[in-house]
Amino acid sequence: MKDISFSMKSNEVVAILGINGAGKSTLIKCLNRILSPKSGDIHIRPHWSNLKETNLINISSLDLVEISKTMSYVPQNVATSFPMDVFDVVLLGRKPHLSWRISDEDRDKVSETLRYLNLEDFAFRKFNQISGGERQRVIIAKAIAQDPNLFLFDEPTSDLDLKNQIQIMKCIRKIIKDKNNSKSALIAIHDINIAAKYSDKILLLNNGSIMAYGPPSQVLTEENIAEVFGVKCSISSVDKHYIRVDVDDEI
Amino acid sequence: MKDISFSMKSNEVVAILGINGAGKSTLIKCLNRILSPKSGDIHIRPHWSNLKETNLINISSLDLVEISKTMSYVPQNVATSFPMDVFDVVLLGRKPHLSWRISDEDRDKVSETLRYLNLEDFAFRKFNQISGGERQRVIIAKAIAQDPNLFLFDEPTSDLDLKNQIQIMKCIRKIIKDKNNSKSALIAIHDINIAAKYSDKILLLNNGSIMAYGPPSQVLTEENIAEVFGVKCSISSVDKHYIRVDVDDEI
Amino acid sequence: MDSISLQHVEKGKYQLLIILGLAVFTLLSAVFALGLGSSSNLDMVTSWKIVISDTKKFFLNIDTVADNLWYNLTACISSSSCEDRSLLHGIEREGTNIQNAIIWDWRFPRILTAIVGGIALAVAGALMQGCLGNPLVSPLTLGVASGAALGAAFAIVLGFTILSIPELAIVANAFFFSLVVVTIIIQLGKIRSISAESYILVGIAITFICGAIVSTMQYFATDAQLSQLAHWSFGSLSRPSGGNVILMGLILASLLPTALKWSWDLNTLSMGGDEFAISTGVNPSKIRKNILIVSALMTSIVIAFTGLIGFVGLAAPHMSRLIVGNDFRKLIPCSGLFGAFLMIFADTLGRTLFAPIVIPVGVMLSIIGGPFFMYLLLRRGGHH
Amino acid sequence: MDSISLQHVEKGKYQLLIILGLAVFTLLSAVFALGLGSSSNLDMVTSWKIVISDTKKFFLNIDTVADNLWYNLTACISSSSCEDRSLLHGIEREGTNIQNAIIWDWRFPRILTAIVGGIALAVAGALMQGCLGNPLVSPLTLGVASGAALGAAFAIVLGFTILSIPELAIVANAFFFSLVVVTIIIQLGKIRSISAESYILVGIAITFICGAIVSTMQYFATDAQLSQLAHWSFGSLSRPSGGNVILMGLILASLLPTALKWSWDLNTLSMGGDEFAISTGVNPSKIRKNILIVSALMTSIVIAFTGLIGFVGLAAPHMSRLIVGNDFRKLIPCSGLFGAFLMIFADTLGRTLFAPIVIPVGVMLSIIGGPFFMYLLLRRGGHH
Amino acid sequence: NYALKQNTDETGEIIITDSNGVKHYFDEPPSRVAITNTYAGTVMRMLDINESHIVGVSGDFSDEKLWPELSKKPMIQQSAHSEIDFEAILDSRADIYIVFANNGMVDTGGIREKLEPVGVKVVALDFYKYDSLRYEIDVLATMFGKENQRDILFNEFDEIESLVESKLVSLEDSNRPQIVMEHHASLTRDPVVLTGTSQWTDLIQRAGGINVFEDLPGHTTHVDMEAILDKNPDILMFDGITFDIGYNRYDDTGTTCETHMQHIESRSGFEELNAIKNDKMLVLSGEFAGPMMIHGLPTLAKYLHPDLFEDVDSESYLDAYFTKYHDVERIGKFVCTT
Ligand SMILES: Nc1ncnc2c1ncn2[C@@H]1O[C@H](COP(=O)(O)OP(=O)(O)OP(=O)(O)O)[C@@H](O)[C@H]1O
Ligand SMILES: Nc1ncnc2c1ncn2[C@@H]1O[C@H](COP(=O)(O)OP(=O)(O)OP(=O)(O)O)[C@@H](O)[C@H]1O
Ligand SMILES: [Mg+2]
Ligand SMILES: [Mg+2]
Repeated sequence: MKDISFSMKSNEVVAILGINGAGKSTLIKCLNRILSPKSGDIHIRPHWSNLKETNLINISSLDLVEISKTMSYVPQNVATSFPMDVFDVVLLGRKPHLSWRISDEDRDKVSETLRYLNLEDFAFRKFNQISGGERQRVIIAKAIAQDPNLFLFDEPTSDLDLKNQIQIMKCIRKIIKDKNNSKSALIAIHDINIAAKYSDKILLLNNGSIMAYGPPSQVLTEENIAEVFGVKCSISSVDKHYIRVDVDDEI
Repeated sequence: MKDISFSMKSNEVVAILGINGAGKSTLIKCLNRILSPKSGDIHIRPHWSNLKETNLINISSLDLVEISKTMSYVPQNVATSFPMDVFDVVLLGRKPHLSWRISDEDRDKVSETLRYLNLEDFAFRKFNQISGGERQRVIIAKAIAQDPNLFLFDEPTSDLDLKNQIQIMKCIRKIIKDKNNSKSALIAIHDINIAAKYSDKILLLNNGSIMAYGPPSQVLTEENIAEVFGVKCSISSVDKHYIRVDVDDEI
Repeated sequence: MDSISLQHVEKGKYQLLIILGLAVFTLLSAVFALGLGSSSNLDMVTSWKIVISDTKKFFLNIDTVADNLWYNLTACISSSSCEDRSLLHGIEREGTNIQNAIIWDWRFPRILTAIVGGIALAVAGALMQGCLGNPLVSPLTLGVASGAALGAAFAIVLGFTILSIPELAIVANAFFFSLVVVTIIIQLGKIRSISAESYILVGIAITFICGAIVSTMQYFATDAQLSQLAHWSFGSLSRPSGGNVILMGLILASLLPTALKWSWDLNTLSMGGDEFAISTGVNPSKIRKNILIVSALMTSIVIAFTGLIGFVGLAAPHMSRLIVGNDFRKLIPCSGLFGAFLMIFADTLGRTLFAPIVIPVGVMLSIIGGPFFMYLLLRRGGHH
Repeated sequence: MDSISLQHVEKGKYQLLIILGLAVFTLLSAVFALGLGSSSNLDMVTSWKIVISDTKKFFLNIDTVADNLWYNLTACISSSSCEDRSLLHGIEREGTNIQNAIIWDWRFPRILTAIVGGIALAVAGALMQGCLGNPLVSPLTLGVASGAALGAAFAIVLGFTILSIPELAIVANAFFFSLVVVTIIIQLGKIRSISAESYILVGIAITFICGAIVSTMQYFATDAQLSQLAHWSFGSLSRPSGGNVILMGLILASLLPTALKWSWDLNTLSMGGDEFAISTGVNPSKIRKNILIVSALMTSIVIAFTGLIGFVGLAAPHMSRLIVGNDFRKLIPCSGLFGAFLMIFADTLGRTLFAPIVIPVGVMLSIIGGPFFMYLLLRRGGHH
Repeated sequence: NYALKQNTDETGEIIITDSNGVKHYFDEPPSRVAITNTYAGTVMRMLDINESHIVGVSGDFSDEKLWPELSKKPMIQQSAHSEIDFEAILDSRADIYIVFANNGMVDTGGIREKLEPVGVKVVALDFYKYDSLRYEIDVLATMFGKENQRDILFNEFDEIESLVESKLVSLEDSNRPQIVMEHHASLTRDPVVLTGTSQWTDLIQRAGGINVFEDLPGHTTHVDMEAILDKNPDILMFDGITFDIGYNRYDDTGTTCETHMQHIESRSGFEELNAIKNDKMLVLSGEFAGPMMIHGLPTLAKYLHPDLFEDVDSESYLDAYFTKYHDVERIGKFVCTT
């Protein structure tokens, strides 16, 4: 992958689309310093800081705690057999912000997030004893409790049922769109309709570089989709923000 | 969960739908003896055997090798850091069938499956060094190479891109529909449209029991979906086999 | 506050109560142990009388105590023939000289060593098992023990010492070499990769290399040297003097808060592995390195004085886990207290049960701790 | 055949070649070692001449050999004063009696023990590390060593033996008790839960309990018994006679195919854990149990004769992994061959380097193997 | 061949230097002594030191036949080698504590560090090394003012030694038997032989033999079986503690020695050795390596050179040792031969 460069504004949700192996996860992990690029550097100019426009920060110069205060990450899979209370898992999201004691505010922030994602009943269940979709939501709750400026989600809706898919995406959107904060989200996702419905911009990766970047209606054209994914589809506009992609490839 | 009972015919694809935590994974794992029920037993009457109709087999009386010859399982997540060649992972699917030596037929069966799922290029890559979607396909390939009578898939299309979702589902259908064999598949899945499009029957779980079981067009009614998932949707019939569910809950 | 938060606070309080209870219990057993011994003219009541009266006098005459301490320090530095004064020198005492010596010079440092050693080894064990994610790790694996043995061998066989005070030469060598060996392991482990397994493998290799060097030295050692080496490595709580153990205690006390603070990071690491940790602001390689260094420090300061005591560091964390669960915020303090309690109990039983026969603390720990560990394991297994 | 299949076959052939190469190399070093020793009237050329001529005679006079063997067996059963005949009894030999004794009665069993012991311990190590998923596991953890020590202590201190032949009493006890202890561990491990960690924890507890029993017995032991016990546990290849080692070899040979067959199951387990294994027809709890039993058998039959040799079982599998990778189909045979080679090399060097002094094989293994292990670790680390 | 370095200065102060080179000062002979090993007890008897001075002993003195009084004294620890209960020593109010100086199982330095500060003098004496035996006896004699007894004792030593020496003066080197002395534990592993620094080598030399492995390092060492075959020794010797022989011990089953020797004989290739051909295998009990070593010298010498010592009644020296010093009849078995 080479010469990827794009800009996100605050209060914006950006979806990354691309085929399997396109490098979506890799891109997200590089931003997060989970991976370091073999060659080359990654620079960011955070929209949430008040640095001058021209100032680029090299990711590898940042401290991990620093990064985790400003970015939170939901991985594609979390497998664990460690029996930890769901409440404590979400509380881990507060970790970058505390030095020693857990304050009541932290606890309340966690409780609030749990309620927000309808996880009240699971608060004192063990994380390794809940279902796949429940885990996914707990990890998302942890990411939200982390209160970052940039959310990095790798397939947040996989494993979620119909209703939870919608609710989670709505929650995320609501948090991002809150004008009091300058937050944004970068979401790697395969469900093209969810991407179209809930994101402001779409980053379409193809062959290791950006093929298109812009609002869904511009990026998700029949030609682009055919070129990237190799499927035929029809696109219909549902209302002015929202298009729907229907894959036509017959049974 | 209690008193679940349903019958599948051979050459049939059955999708299990239900909310997060409905017990889809649990049901599949019980069939597979990964989990044993705390109380009660699980009986099957395999459509592939020539037992009399009235003969029920208690799962817990079966040997695991026996089970693995007749059922293959794709779990919701496979996390591993074990560096194994993709070819060898798929070859593990042949394990229940061999006693000592790997025969050329086994190898060819693996190669064929890899080609079938477009995984030729990955054959000698390490399993822990490929992307999430690629892994998912390798595990599916392993399940296919296992050549069972009953496929158990837990979210086979999560992590797959548009094209691969279609291809995998088509491949599975093709294998099942081959009248020379008596195979069937049980698929836990959240994507309601894929379920509708590629399955013959749908098993809708709600509150620990079967709410509805039958062809998609019968089960996927607006009322059922509203009751189970709590979302409003509109259902349109695309052609005689195939209905489409559109979630209407607005942004 | 939110009702869920309140529930969480409640749970936390309950856990704190357990920990406090364990602490009080450990303290009580220490006081009890102070009154037990094989001496025939010093029963438990007399012992406690002396302890109480001396403690009172210590605090009432704190200026005299300070004077004596000052005298000890200055005299010891200025002249080589430094004769330590007791801290209550010049104050009339309750017990006879022998009684005072038994209580304050034998039992007191011994019990204090049990407490400090138990806490240090068990906490180090919990930390290392956590950060390497391996239930077979103990503070004595990964080079600390073999480094200490190497240091002792250097001092005893080759006469190479880094500190010239004869009483402390072996101890200082053992301490210093175990840190050096651990540093080497950490450096080499990092070259290879930062995974836990990498540290373990390098640790195995270095342990064998140290063992080979020690064996080679033993070939050139005299009988006396061999016996000294064997005796050094044999675990016993009777060696450190009161001064030594207070020093050990201070070092331990300065390291414990860090150790407790790491419970968050260990929880994160155990929960979701390296990737999850990084995204939560925990640097796995840094944490592993720091934990290894601190546990090595804690362990080597203890074993340099006491020799090798294996049970506490390996089993106390597992036993605590079976009692209070996996959460490191509880696990670390509980392991420490549990380790201290086990050590006091085993050592006191060992020196009083068949007095004047002393059963070594390591043997006693296995005799008491082994079956108890088994009981805990199977009890849990029952309703699992 | 499909082109992908062909590629797979090619890869397999290459690996087989490596394994065969290692096997030939090990065999050659065994032959070379047969010619080395401290004896002043037996140089290498003479040794080989005797070896070749005797081997020839063995096969040319196979009927006489069979007669002698038959005589040994019948005479030994019918009369208590059984005097073994040499197998070439009645045939004119090349070397003098002493030369023949040195080569066939001392060097040959010793080298054979090195091979059999090396293979058994290394294969057992690879199996156990695989099935418990823990790099710190060795065949001596999990009760085998402590069981053997317990058996030896019973025989030496209490005089309780399960076999009344005096030369084999301790050996038989060690063998039997280590199996008993492992069985207990497996049974208790299953009660708790079938996870690998459960076996490890129960193993730790039982090890401490056995250690406590042995220590207690030591308290009632005489000096002679103590030193006999210490010497028993000391690793050496000189103990087994030719007959013993051939018996060991036969047992090992009967277990090896099973071990090799498990490589599939171990691959499955390591690949995706218990769930994945079950869905591939591998029963994790059964496999773990069987592997533990077979490795315990392999290990205890060896250490009952040789005493404790730790390096091979722990490090040889890791070293092989660094050379041939993680795939158990290659790892298990490679570990075995590598273990055998290491043992021959270390033992031969140990008995010839400073002849007539014998450097214990355990020490020599650490001296040679430790740095080599380190080299392999860091070499890999370089381009990682 | 020994130098008496102890002295009593003008003021009457006694100054001694123990085997660890530590100096001790006494105003008068100590009256409260704690001892833990029987060698020290034996030497005290040899010097006629009153046993009532002993206020604490270890469990090693439990044989009531040999130690009728001491076995009833307060016990302060289990054995000479076991961990020390400092409270019990303090409780006995001993002035000095006599301990091994260089024994493989005793941490003399550690004990000294603990006991010296509370006023218990730790005197380190071995009594089982030929080179230091007289020196150590002298230390004890000086400490208790038993110089006269010492001189008598040393005269007796000199007599025995000069008797043996005189018989051996004309001995050709080629007539000195080549001896391999194995450590008792050889049964279980690679043979372990006793080397030059072992007290046994001194005894063998004095008795007119050659320890073929005396140049090897260490006290005991593992050797290759080939090496023993290669050396073809005239005599195979074994130290005795495995065999349950010694004072008041008879090798109860009567077979330990015999089984052991049969086992050695059956080693492959050993039938070719001179020692086996001529039936020359010898086991000596543990006493021979203690303070009895000089009285035992004639026994060993007679075994090595039966012709030269034909007229010497070696048994009488052993008898004398027990009747004279321990005041008991010599009972038990002390030597096994083929
Ligand atoms: N190990 C466990 N121990 C106890 N309860 C569990 C365990 N795993 C899952 N559960 C509970 O059992 C119920 C069914 O879980 P299951 O995993 O079968 O759900 P699912 O239908 O697969 O959900 P999803 O769509 O989220 O994967 C859930 O309520 C879950 O919380
Ligand atoms: N650990 C690794 N080592 C080497 N190559 C890797 C590794 N992980 C992934 N790759 C390769 O890098 C490429 C990008 O992988 P990445 O995981 O970023 O894909 P992705 O876009 O997230 O795909 P998916 O939709 O399947 O999750 C793929 O071709 C993959 O095979
Ligand atoms: Mg991905
Ligand atoms: Mg599920």
